[in-house]
Amino acid sequence: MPEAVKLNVGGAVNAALARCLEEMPETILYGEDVGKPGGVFGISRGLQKRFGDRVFDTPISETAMLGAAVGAASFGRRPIVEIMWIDFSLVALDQIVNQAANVRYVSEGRTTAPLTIRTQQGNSPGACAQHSQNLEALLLHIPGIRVCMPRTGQDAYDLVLSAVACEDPTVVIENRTLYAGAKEEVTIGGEILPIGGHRRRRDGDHATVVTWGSITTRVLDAVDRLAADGLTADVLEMVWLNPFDHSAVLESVRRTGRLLVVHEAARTGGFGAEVVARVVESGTVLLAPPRRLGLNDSRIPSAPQLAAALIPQTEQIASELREVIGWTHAGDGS
Amino acid sequence: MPEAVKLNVGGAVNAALARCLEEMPETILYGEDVGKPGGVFGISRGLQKRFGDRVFDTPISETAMLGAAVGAASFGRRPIVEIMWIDFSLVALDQIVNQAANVRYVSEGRTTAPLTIRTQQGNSPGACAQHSQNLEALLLHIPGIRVCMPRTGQDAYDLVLSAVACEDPTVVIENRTLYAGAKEEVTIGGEILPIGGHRRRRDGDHATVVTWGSITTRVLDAVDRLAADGLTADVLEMVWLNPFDHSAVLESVRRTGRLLVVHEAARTGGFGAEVVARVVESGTVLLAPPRRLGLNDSRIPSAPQLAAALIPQTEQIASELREVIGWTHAGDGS
Amino acid sequence: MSESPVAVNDRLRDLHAMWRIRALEEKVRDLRLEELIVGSVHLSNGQESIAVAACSELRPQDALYATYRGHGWAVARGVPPRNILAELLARSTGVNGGRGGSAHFSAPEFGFHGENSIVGAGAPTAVGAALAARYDGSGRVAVSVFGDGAMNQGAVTEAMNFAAAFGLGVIFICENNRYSELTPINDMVANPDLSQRATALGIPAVRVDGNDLSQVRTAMSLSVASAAAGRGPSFIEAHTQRIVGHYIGDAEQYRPAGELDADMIVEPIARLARELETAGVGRHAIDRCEARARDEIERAASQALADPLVDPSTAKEHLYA
Amino acid sequence: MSESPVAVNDRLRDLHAMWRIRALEEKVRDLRLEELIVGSVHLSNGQESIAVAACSELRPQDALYATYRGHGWAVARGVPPRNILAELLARSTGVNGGRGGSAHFSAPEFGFHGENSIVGAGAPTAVGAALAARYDGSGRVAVSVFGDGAMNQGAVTEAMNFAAAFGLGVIFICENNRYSELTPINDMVANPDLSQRATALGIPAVRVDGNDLSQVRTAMSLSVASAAAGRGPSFIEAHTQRIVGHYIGDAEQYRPAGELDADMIVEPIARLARELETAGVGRHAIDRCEARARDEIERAASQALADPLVDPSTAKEHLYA
Ligand SMILES: Cc1ncc(C[n+]2csc(CCOP(=O)(O)OP(=O)(O)O)c2C)c(N)n1
Ligand SMILES: Cc1ncc(C[n+]2csc(CCOP(=O)(O)OP(=O)(O)O)c2C)c(N)n1
Ligand SMILES: [Mg+2]
Ligand SMILES: [Mg+2]
Repeated sequence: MPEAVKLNVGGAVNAALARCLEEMPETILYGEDVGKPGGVFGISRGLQKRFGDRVFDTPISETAMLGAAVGAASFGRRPIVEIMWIDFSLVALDQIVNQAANVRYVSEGRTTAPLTIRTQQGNSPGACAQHSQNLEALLLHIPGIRVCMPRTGQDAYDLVLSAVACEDPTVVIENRTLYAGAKEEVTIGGEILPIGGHRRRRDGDHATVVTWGSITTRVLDAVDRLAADGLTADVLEMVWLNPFDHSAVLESVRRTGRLLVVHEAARTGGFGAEVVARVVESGTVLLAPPRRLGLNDSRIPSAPQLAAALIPQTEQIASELREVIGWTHAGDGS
Repeated sequence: MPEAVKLNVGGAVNAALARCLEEMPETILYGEDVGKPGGVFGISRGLQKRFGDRVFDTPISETAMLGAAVGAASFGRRPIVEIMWIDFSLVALDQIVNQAANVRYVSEGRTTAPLTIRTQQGNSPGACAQHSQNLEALLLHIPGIRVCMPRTGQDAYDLVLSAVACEDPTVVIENRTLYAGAKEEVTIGGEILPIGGHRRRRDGDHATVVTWGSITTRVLDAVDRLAADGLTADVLEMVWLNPFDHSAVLESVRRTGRLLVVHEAARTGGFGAEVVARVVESGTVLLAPPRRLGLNDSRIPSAPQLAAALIPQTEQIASELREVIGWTHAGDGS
Repeated sequence: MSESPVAVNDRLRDLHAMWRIRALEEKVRDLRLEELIVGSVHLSNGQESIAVAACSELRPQDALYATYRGHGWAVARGVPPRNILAELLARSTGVNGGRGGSAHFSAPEFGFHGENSIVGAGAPTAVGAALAARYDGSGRVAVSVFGDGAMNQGAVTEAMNFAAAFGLGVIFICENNRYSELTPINDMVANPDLSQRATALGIPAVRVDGNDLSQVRTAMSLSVASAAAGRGPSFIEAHTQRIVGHYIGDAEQYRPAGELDADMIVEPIARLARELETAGVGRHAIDRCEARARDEIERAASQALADPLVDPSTAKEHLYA
Repeated sequence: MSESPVAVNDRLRDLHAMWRIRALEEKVRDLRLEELIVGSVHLSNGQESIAVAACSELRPQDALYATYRGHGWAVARGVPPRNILAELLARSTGVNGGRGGSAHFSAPEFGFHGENSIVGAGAPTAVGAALAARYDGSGRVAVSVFGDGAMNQGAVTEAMNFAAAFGLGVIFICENNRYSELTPINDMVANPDLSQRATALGIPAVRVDGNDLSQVRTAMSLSVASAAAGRGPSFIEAHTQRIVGHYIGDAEQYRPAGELDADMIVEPIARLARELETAGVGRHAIDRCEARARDEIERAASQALADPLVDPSTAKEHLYA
């Protein structure tokens, strides 16, 4: 039975993992420092004590960890693997792309890989270039892999459960800057939702803002600033990136006629391009050219003020949104 | 002094490598089976004999190969590394993204990595899912890495030289189905071109087709079929993907008002989305919604007829182009 | 005739088992040359003894992971030749309906959990099958097969250490055929004894003559018993030779003069036939092993060729659940 | 007093060299706690002897590659503390103008070719520096430093084999501080003797007490001589202890009771100070090593804090040539 409790995001993930381990006896949970120490972010705290050897530490061997998940999943386990930083997945991407994503298709459905990779990404002040990247676009180009990105405590809880329950290999991309935030009310113990869908965070008339991940908070701040001037926008937080709810985006853009996509990942080749492409391919008539905001195509410097100059900030999002709303197609009769 | 010789694509790459080794004493060339056997595709045939220990075989250790290139490049060598299939780069992507792409930026220019990775990609009949992917979009989302994709013998020759001469880490993505094609006239020994630019393969009025890689051949066939009906299109083959000549695309689309992007890589999250997004962001008024064609978002099956059902074929490209040209914005006054 | 009839029969059975693989591989080569099969195929001619001996020690619940050079392992595991050939011929009766192909097919219902065309990448997956056994009470033993060259791929060390650290029941079989594609392994390592790498990770390791079925069997039977009893992983380096090219069309210029001739004498089918003859077994009985195998494969190929081609309209199926 | 004055002076110099690192690390911790430095920092307190002894055997042309726990190695290599601190403080005088930060800075002009925050990833790069030496006649020796945990990352095995196969002049130094972040290495391997992995690859390997400067020096001097003479790679497993958390804020609950107390006795600064006292060296001379180091670091920190912050308008520079 559903119950409302006060949890921060880290606590919500912990609660979701505990429920998975409790209700799905086939789950196993592992990763570097995940077992005895309870994770470098404390996300799996207490779980090894409670669930014994279904929760364990691993060597620093991401390839072995992920490959083992593929193998164990094909034999009825439901592995939940923590990759501490998404940047580290690059030492083992083969196991995600060439192995996990392939098995079901290539075996004509005889072998499946219902595994979940929990990882986290993004910049935090002072983090180095190798601990700062937003790499969801790499995974979103790989058919066969599901991807979601929770931000709130409730979504963190719900999405982990949906991911683990899902029969496809699924990557849950969290964000370490959110784990230790303020506690919010989170309903736990409710129904496990199917994968997919989005969250409408604001309703508005003048534009549609599509976003995902922790930068959504800045987007909401930016949109709220514009409200003072009577400008309002739909804000769609795409908690599921694969499957991606393109129809929700289309429905909104058809109404507002204007589109801004914001992500923390590098702008060029980011998934924002796909969102824009789908909208314009649909033939939806836009009142202004769509825009994208993302990392200003750079490696990520450690100095916080340098990183801040490259990653979209609230003010920049607000001014970009103002421009999208203020713009009218010159020479466009419509 | 420039000289015209008859070479197939493989021969053209071989000639380019020979010239690099000849004229740039700091180049070294290595990879699995690259030295003594001259490469599994014969691309480096004869080079070890000619250049001695500057050309050598390596263990099956892509991570070590690429890492060694980063280190050697920072000490004045100019490594040219062959990664036999781009699919295999996924066991070592860390060395490309977290190492090679980072060093210059993170060191404030003190350390550089002028290395070249030669690889090849794409499906060929009967190839398995792990030997068929087109992964350029992954690299094109990574700031700090240059990427090009030759198709003709002349481009294969020229681009390898430009890549090796370039001071940035550069990935040359070739295609094994082209290596052993018919010999064409290739001018060798000419000036080494700077990186960047595109090739205009057809001139037309009714649409712009942007494409890259071996599928360009199908695009050209498709466009030529339409010519019978009096429909013509600009075909821009983007031999350089980073830097990408967006302004050439814009200039053409401004004239034709219609855009089709074709690549062999998966459609969703492919670089076609970026091309489309840039065009529409520019405010260019299109007469029809832009379109993209790519792999129909799937893993790649070995059976040739299954693969052919997923990868754009000439007929499909032609009909898509017809639709782009035939379409007019309903309810659009312009 | 010094051997017991039972022993002779067992050895004839082995010879037949090896011939089934050899006949299949030769058929694959023919079909490839006729372009009825397209794309790259990697044959295991000369290495049959390892697959036959190793699989003879496995139980149905055990899970085997091979490489792209895996046709022989599939046959040894009991996958019907017709369905293997159908897979290579892109028929709907193929073990994976043509999606896997020569280099990446699987037949889990026979304990054949797949080829893998990324060198070394199957080792971690096999570790996962053993990891699952820790929880499911199956007593499953996982077998990871790879080549000498794969030892230099980081994934293999990671997998071996992972299995060693947790005492998982994985048997790592390194088929050392002296070459990685076109390059001699001894040029790519400083220490040619690859088994020492396993030892250093705390894994019991042996080197055996892979052409000697009994050596492989002994090593396997100890390894299976040990893994099934929860005593952790083992490593078997089996020396062998591939008596065909790495791929069809391989000019094999890397071979020193005389090497192939020497290999043809020690390769396991020639060797076992010679041993049987020495033991007094009649030529007819020996030849029948080949003939029966060739017959079976011929029939399998005819069936597979008569089977319907896979239907392109199904191309999008099975990507997601 | 049994030691010669020269020997005593050398040891006081070592003590001072270690104190320079310790003082820097303690300053970094203070600045981090004051939030003048932001983000994750990894200190090397307790491990200073390895860096000091190893670097004392290196020549200017040699290339050292460290991990995120690399401040001490940078200091030992001669990188000025002011520029290190400025880097961590995001000042324009930082060795990389703030782009590298605590965990990923480099100062190639001092032979310090960078930290690396991907576990194991620096080893292949170091191999490349040695590979370059094969052609440039520099006699350069490359040094790759990593932790015990990094041994389980495939990149390290690949790098070691690559160096071994080609006889490249790389010295692999494994700082075995018993933990990988919060997890004991001995829980993550079946064979705790990590050096055997190098031996198995054909690399001469030794295990030394990393707290003993002379053991490290001897191993290094042999390794440098061997590499410089073209005799290939070496491996040194140096046992050590980190007497602070993995990161600042690490609650260190993974430590067994009493471990840290024991470590505080054997850690190299306490140990050398004690040895010097036993050898009859006066307390004043010993204390002066610390005082001088702290003075220098205080001055360096003041300077760095007074240096201008990096200019955000330069954020896009240096991505491409
Ligand atoms: C990661 C990766 N790198 C390279 C290749 C190309 N490749 C295919 S087979 C092979 C040689 C493997 O040699 P070995 O492990 O000895 O196995 P064998 O082919 O001799 O059975 C190589 C390099 C690959 N498939 N995957
Ligand atoms: C590929 C990769 N995986 C995981 C991490 C996270 N991580 C950072 S330090 C560390 C522990 C490393 O332990 P060890 O090699 O013993 O070095 P130490 O920190 O003890 O110096 C881990 C797991 C990483 N940075 N890179
Ligand atoms: Mg081999
Ligand atoms: Mg350690």
